Amino acid sequence: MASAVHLDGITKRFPGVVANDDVDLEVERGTVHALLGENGAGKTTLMNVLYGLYEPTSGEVRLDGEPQAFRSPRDAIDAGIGMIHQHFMLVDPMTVTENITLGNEPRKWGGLAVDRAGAREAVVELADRYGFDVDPDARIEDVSVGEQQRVEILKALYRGADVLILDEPTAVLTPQEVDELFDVLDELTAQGKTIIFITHKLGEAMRAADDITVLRDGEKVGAVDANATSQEELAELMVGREVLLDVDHGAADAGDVVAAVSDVVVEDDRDVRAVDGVSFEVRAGEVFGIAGVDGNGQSELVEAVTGLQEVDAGEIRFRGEDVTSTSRRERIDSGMAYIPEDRQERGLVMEFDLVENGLLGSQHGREFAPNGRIDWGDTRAHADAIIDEYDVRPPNADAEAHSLSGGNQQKFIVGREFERDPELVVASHPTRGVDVGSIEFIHERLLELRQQGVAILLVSSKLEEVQGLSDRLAVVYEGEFIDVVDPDETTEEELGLLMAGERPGDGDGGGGGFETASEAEPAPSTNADAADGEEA
Amino acid sequence: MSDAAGDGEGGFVERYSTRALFAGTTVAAVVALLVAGLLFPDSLAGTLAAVLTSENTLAAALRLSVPIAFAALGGIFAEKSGVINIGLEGLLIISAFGAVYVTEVTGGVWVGFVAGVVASTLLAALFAVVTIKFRADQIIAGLAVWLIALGLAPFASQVIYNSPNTPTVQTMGSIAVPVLEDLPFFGALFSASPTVYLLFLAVFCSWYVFERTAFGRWIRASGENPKALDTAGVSVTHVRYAAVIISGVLAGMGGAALSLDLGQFTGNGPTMVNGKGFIAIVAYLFGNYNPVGAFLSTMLFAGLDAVQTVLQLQGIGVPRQLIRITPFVVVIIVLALVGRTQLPEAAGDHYETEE
Amino acid sequence: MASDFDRRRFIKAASAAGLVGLAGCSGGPSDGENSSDGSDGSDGSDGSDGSDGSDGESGPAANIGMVYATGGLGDGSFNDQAQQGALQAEEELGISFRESQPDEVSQFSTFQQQFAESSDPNYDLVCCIGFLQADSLTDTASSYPDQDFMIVDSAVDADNVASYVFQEHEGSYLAGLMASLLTTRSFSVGAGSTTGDSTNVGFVGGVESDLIQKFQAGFESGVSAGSDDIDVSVNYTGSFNDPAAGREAANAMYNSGADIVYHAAGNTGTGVFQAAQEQGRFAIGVDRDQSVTRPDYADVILASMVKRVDTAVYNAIDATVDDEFPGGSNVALGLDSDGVELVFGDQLGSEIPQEILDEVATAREDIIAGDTDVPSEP
Amino acid sequence: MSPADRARKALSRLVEASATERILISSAALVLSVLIGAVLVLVAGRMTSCTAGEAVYYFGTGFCYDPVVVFDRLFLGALGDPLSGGWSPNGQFAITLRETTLLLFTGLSVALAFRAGIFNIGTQGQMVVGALATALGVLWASAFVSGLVGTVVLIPFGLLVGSVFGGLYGAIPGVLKAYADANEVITTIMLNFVATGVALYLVSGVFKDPNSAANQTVPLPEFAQFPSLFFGARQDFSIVALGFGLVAIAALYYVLEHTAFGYDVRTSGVQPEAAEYGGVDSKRTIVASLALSGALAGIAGAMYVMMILGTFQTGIPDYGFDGITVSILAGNNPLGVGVAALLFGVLKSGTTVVQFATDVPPQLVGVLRGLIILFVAMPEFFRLLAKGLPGQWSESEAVATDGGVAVDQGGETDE
Repeated sequence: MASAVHLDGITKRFPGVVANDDVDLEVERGTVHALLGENGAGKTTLMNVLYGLYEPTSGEVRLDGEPQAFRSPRDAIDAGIGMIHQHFMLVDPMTVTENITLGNEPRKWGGLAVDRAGAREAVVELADRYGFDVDPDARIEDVSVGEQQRVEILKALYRGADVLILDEPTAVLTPQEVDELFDVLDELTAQGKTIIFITHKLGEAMRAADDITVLRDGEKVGAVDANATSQEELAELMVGREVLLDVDHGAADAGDVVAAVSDVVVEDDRDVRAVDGVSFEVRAGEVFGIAGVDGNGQSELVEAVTGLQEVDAGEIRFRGEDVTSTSRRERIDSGMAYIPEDRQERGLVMEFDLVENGLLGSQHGREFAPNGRIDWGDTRAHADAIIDEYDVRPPNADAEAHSLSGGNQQKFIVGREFERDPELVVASHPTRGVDVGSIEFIHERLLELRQQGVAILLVSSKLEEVQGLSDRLAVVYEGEFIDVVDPDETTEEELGLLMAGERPGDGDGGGGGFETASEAEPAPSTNADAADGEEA
Repeated sequence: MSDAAGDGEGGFVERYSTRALFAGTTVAAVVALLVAGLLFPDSLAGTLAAVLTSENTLAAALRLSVPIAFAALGGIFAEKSGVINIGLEGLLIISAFGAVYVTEVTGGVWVGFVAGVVASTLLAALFAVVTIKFRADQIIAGLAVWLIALGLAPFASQVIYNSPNTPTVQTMGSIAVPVLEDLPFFGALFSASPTVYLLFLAVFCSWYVFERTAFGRWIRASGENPKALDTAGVSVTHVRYAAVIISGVLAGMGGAALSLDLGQFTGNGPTMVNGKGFIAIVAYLFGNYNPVGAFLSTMLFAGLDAVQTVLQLQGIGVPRQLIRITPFVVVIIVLALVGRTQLPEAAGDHYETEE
Repeated sequence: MASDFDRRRFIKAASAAGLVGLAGCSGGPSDGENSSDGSDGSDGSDGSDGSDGSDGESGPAANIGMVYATGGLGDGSFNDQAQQGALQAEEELGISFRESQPDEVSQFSTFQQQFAESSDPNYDLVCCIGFLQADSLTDTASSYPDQDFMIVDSAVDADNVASYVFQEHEGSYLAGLMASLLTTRSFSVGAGSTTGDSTNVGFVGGVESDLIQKFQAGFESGVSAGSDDIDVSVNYTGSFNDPAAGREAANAMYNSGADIVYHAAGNTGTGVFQAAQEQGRFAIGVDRDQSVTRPDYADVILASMVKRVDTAVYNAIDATVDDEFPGGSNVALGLDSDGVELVFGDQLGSEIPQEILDEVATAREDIIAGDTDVPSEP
Repeated sequence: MSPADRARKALSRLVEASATERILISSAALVLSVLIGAVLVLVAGRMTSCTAGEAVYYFGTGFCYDPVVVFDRLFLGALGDPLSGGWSPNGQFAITLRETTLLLFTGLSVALAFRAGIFNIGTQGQMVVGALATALGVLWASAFVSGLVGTVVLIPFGLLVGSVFGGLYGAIPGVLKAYADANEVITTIMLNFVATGVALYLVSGVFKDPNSAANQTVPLPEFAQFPSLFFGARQDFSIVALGFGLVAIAALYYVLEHTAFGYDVRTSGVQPEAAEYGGVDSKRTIVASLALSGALAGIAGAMYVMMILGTFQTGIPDYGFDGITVSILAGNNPLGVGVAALLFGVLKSGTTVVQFATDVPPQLVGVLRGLIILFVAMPEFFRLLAKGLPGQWSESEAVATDGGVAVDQGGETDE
């Protein structure tokens, strides 16, 4: 019998880039197939071809043996393909039902009106069939990320999808939500659906998939049976060489307290407490890590420390001084460097060249702009030095930031921030979306700074990163520190439970346990303080 | 899930609280004023109360509302779909002229009305092609639409009539609903120009389209998250073309109503449209993209305008030149109090798929 | 004008049919037509530059430059009235004239100078319409001492400028008197009526200025002369070209009990007429006999306070043709010289009770005789 | 998305094009607009009537208006007919330069705000306020000085007063935007109406010149106005003012490109999040840029009073709105503003020549202005024309730049 999905020799070229080069992919009906590869390996492009968003430059798409010529997602949808994008394709102000039925609304009165009752009924019925827990009347912007993902899957099923493509479905989920997702996938395949999911996480691929296809640099480098492979084999296929992401950083030689955060509360735009009474200290020469699933207040906390977000309560001290309400500029000037999580929004001015970007944050400093007049000569020399020192490619200070790859953009930011001679470096997801080589480079540099006695506050959702680099590690959940641990003494599983909000000593709680945890025990901040004391 | 629903509720209150607060305060202030006016009919409050409760004020406000409200409805369609149509002013101008011109040539008011709508729709279609197909910046292209109409209508008038002002043509007249027209105050709603009724219809239809039809949802999705719509298999481009063209039709009705109500197009300076298209933008922003809300905020502005006209006659001690600018000052104050309006997420962005 | 109007309507209809389809269009050059067929301004001015040479033997009696007030032609009153004078001179004196319509104040001097500098043709007289031109004309006139100018509505003290100002308050007084007498009685004619129990009449002005306040002052004075019990409701719309505002202003007045509204607001007045028609009340026109120039509203226009700008323009041209240009003079045109007058409506005038006509006529005599002093400021 | 975001989008689209490309596109836009304008003239020439002798013939058809004459008058006429001999700086050329001078300042005003990501439609109102303040201020001060000293003292003083009051009036929408989140597009439009209304009130009342029928202030003494060097016969143009305008261009260019403040402004304009990250106080930058923008508009008003009219009179021409078109055509670049101001100066001045020399309605120039802006707004159109391959190229280009898909959103995507 022919495969449910067969991509045959797909090549997709963009101007100057070959995103897919003669890639084959075969997926059996009723199985879960993982498409594994590093960022930039061409996984999403390949799936966009399957989904009709791109037409392949050459090659063929076959479903159940039938050649297909998709010209648009509509064709793909009609052929029974559904795609769950990494960034959900949901309309925030609309309800779950409206989103699921968007584009295929049941009509009444000869099409003059949407049959709203019918639509709701259909959604409820569909959710029941697959055992999904969704509220059909809730607005998307008000429901959890996990629920949004279920809505996406329901949307595809509503359109009669037999083949579901999931793009990095676990990136935004807690480990427990990931488990739930994989249960859902099992239920779907049991009912005859075919699943393809894109990931760069080896463990997930092995755990959830039946078969794995590995891409690297736009080429297919292997197709393996998930039950007959090893992490090492997959890693080597993915990266092309052996990788060691675990960094041995030696013992911390912590000095004086550089930054101290006490009982800080930050409210977001909707007056919801994003950071809810967090306290910690960062000392010279140590890396203080914060782990947690994205969206648990890390961003707000970091922006509060760096002066980009107003603090609603509590105090932030830097070098012994109260900086709680000082401006961003004052904090930069006093020696606080910040590698922002979103380099394209915050860290670089995309339309500026590197010379101008090298000045960002120092434009009022005496070094490059004495008396408010910018010395472009010095500024250029500075940019050249960063480019040289941090191996930014292409080594051209006149290149505009948007023309650089993500990794090189990040290296430039890291270089600029490190060259400030900071006393504190706040690094937020410093290696997100960066190639492996650059990751190693950035990690080394961070540890070098630590060795020089700089205090480092590191936030990352990559467990292996925070675990590997930090001297002390706090886990944040819903704006509170669940615990502060010694990363070397804590297992990944323990961290996972903490990240899911399960407090240490909460006893054995299953899936339902951690949901109640935060409500049951509303005295978090002392926790972190205590842990702080121990570590110091 | 109850938790999420609770959040939703909180979010809802949060989202509308400033507006609700403002609306509440306004209503309270008006009520207080009316009571004061009733108690002290000879005071300034009494004068104001009399003006506010006058059927004539309502009638004047309705007349002044028509072009603005039509344009505002058009603006909602375009902007909800993700295309900011700042050229509403231009659409009003071109349709105001087109309507009078064709009426003058054919002698048929309704023929002229349709012609005005067609002229505006054509210009809107040009705007759509320029912004959607050629991905021109919407703001700049909108300004260009305004400038082109601002030049073209008086130019044509000058060529045809040797004057920027057209001769007078017949007007629409008014339709009165028996019995209802005799209602106190609200009678003004039932003895008005046909364009007023058309406006009521347009407000209802717009509301219906957004709240009840699939197309309305597509427009919303196209403005909030075009990729969601695209991946759902609906062409964002088509939806946006349709929405911009509808905005042309609606603005066209506004412009035609404006000039045919007076039976003349005047093209000097900023023309007879004189900023009504821009005020329409204020109206729908303040009305939070809701057709009914836009209509009500238009009525607020037009009501102020009507009131200032009457107040001038009362001689209340404030210089006339200053009374005249009150509507503008009120808009500024309202905006400062209400603050940010929540634009559709993708408004102003270009969207392209590889189809 | 009527025949020409028909022709143009035909052309428009044809071109509209093909929406400016080039080939099938029936506009464009026509062989048979003479440029000076004594029609409206468009053809008149069309003729002036081309025909100078080709028309040949005689040439025009004089070349006249017209610089209109901002607001331009088609205002139905002031500028159109000035153009009327030029057209009359074209027809009767065989002059040729060229028009310019500045749209901002700084263009006045530009156009004045362009006419003054032009040598092909050499303009014998430049007519400057409107008081806003006074300042720039003061400069221009001294820069071009050999060029003759005339100005309407303001006085410029220079040997080469003839100034014409009008006693608008005198004419407005008569309008006020008539309104006041009519509104205190029951009177119904045409599309309008008065109830007799009214306590006010209305005045709609354009932009606040000394000039318009002269109209207002005269009107108010006339109203109180007619009856002590009648107030004047005053509204300025802030524009001479906003009929919608004019309509709302007049509507408000009619709603407050006024039966008659007088306007001095240029094209804004169109809205006043319309409101009168809608409400079945009366209006008084301004500058021209608007019951003739706005025939659609003839059934509500009781009278018009005509300001003979056309006479001023015609006289200045006539004097230029006769080589008797009154440079340096300042002519004040009032009721005595028929520079301003109250012209009763084409359609309604005959219905106005004789005793009122008599009273107005008497008042006119009194003003001319100097027995009545009309204030020029409210 | 706030209006600032919209303005930013506008900016980024313009900046996307390189300088050369911009110049090419702007020139092409001009040429194309003139061509369409020519068609319009021909069509209008068929809709009006004239004698055969006056008509011109193209393609075997007679037209009453000749586009060649129209554009000859529009451009050459505005330059004072440099080709025909007997050129004098005192003629139309001086008027062109006069208009250019005013447009320079309003153009710079809009451009500066634009660079900060703010759409200042209120330049007109700020100019009115600046003009009125200048007239009153200089009138007051002229009692204390006179003669040459008066000129030397009062002109800078007048410019100062105009810029201060224009700046303060510009700061109002700035404060409203920064601290109350009020949409500046709307507030500035409304403030234009307010400025005009209040100016009319003041000038028809307390500050009215009792000797004039017009709503104007008492005229300034001769020594308090810009001296007409080199253009002796012209009362209303001064090369000094133009020179001042050129200095303003250079100064604004310098401020934007070479100072920390300029860096802050530019950064906030293209990417406010990054600006904030870089220590830019966004609220202060908004207020400061709008105030500075208003100050430039106020200077334009001061020039209008001290150079052109010699008094403040209601009904200030639309230099402020023209400033928007100048700035857009210039890509919001101060140097470009110089060129664009000259072009629109020619158009404005040429309008009167066209009206004087032909029967074509001068509103044609307004249409041209709109068309130029329309074409400038759509560089894509010209790129397509240049490529000659509609469709294909745009798709691939779309994907590579800002297409609906495959843009790096912070690293996790796969492109």
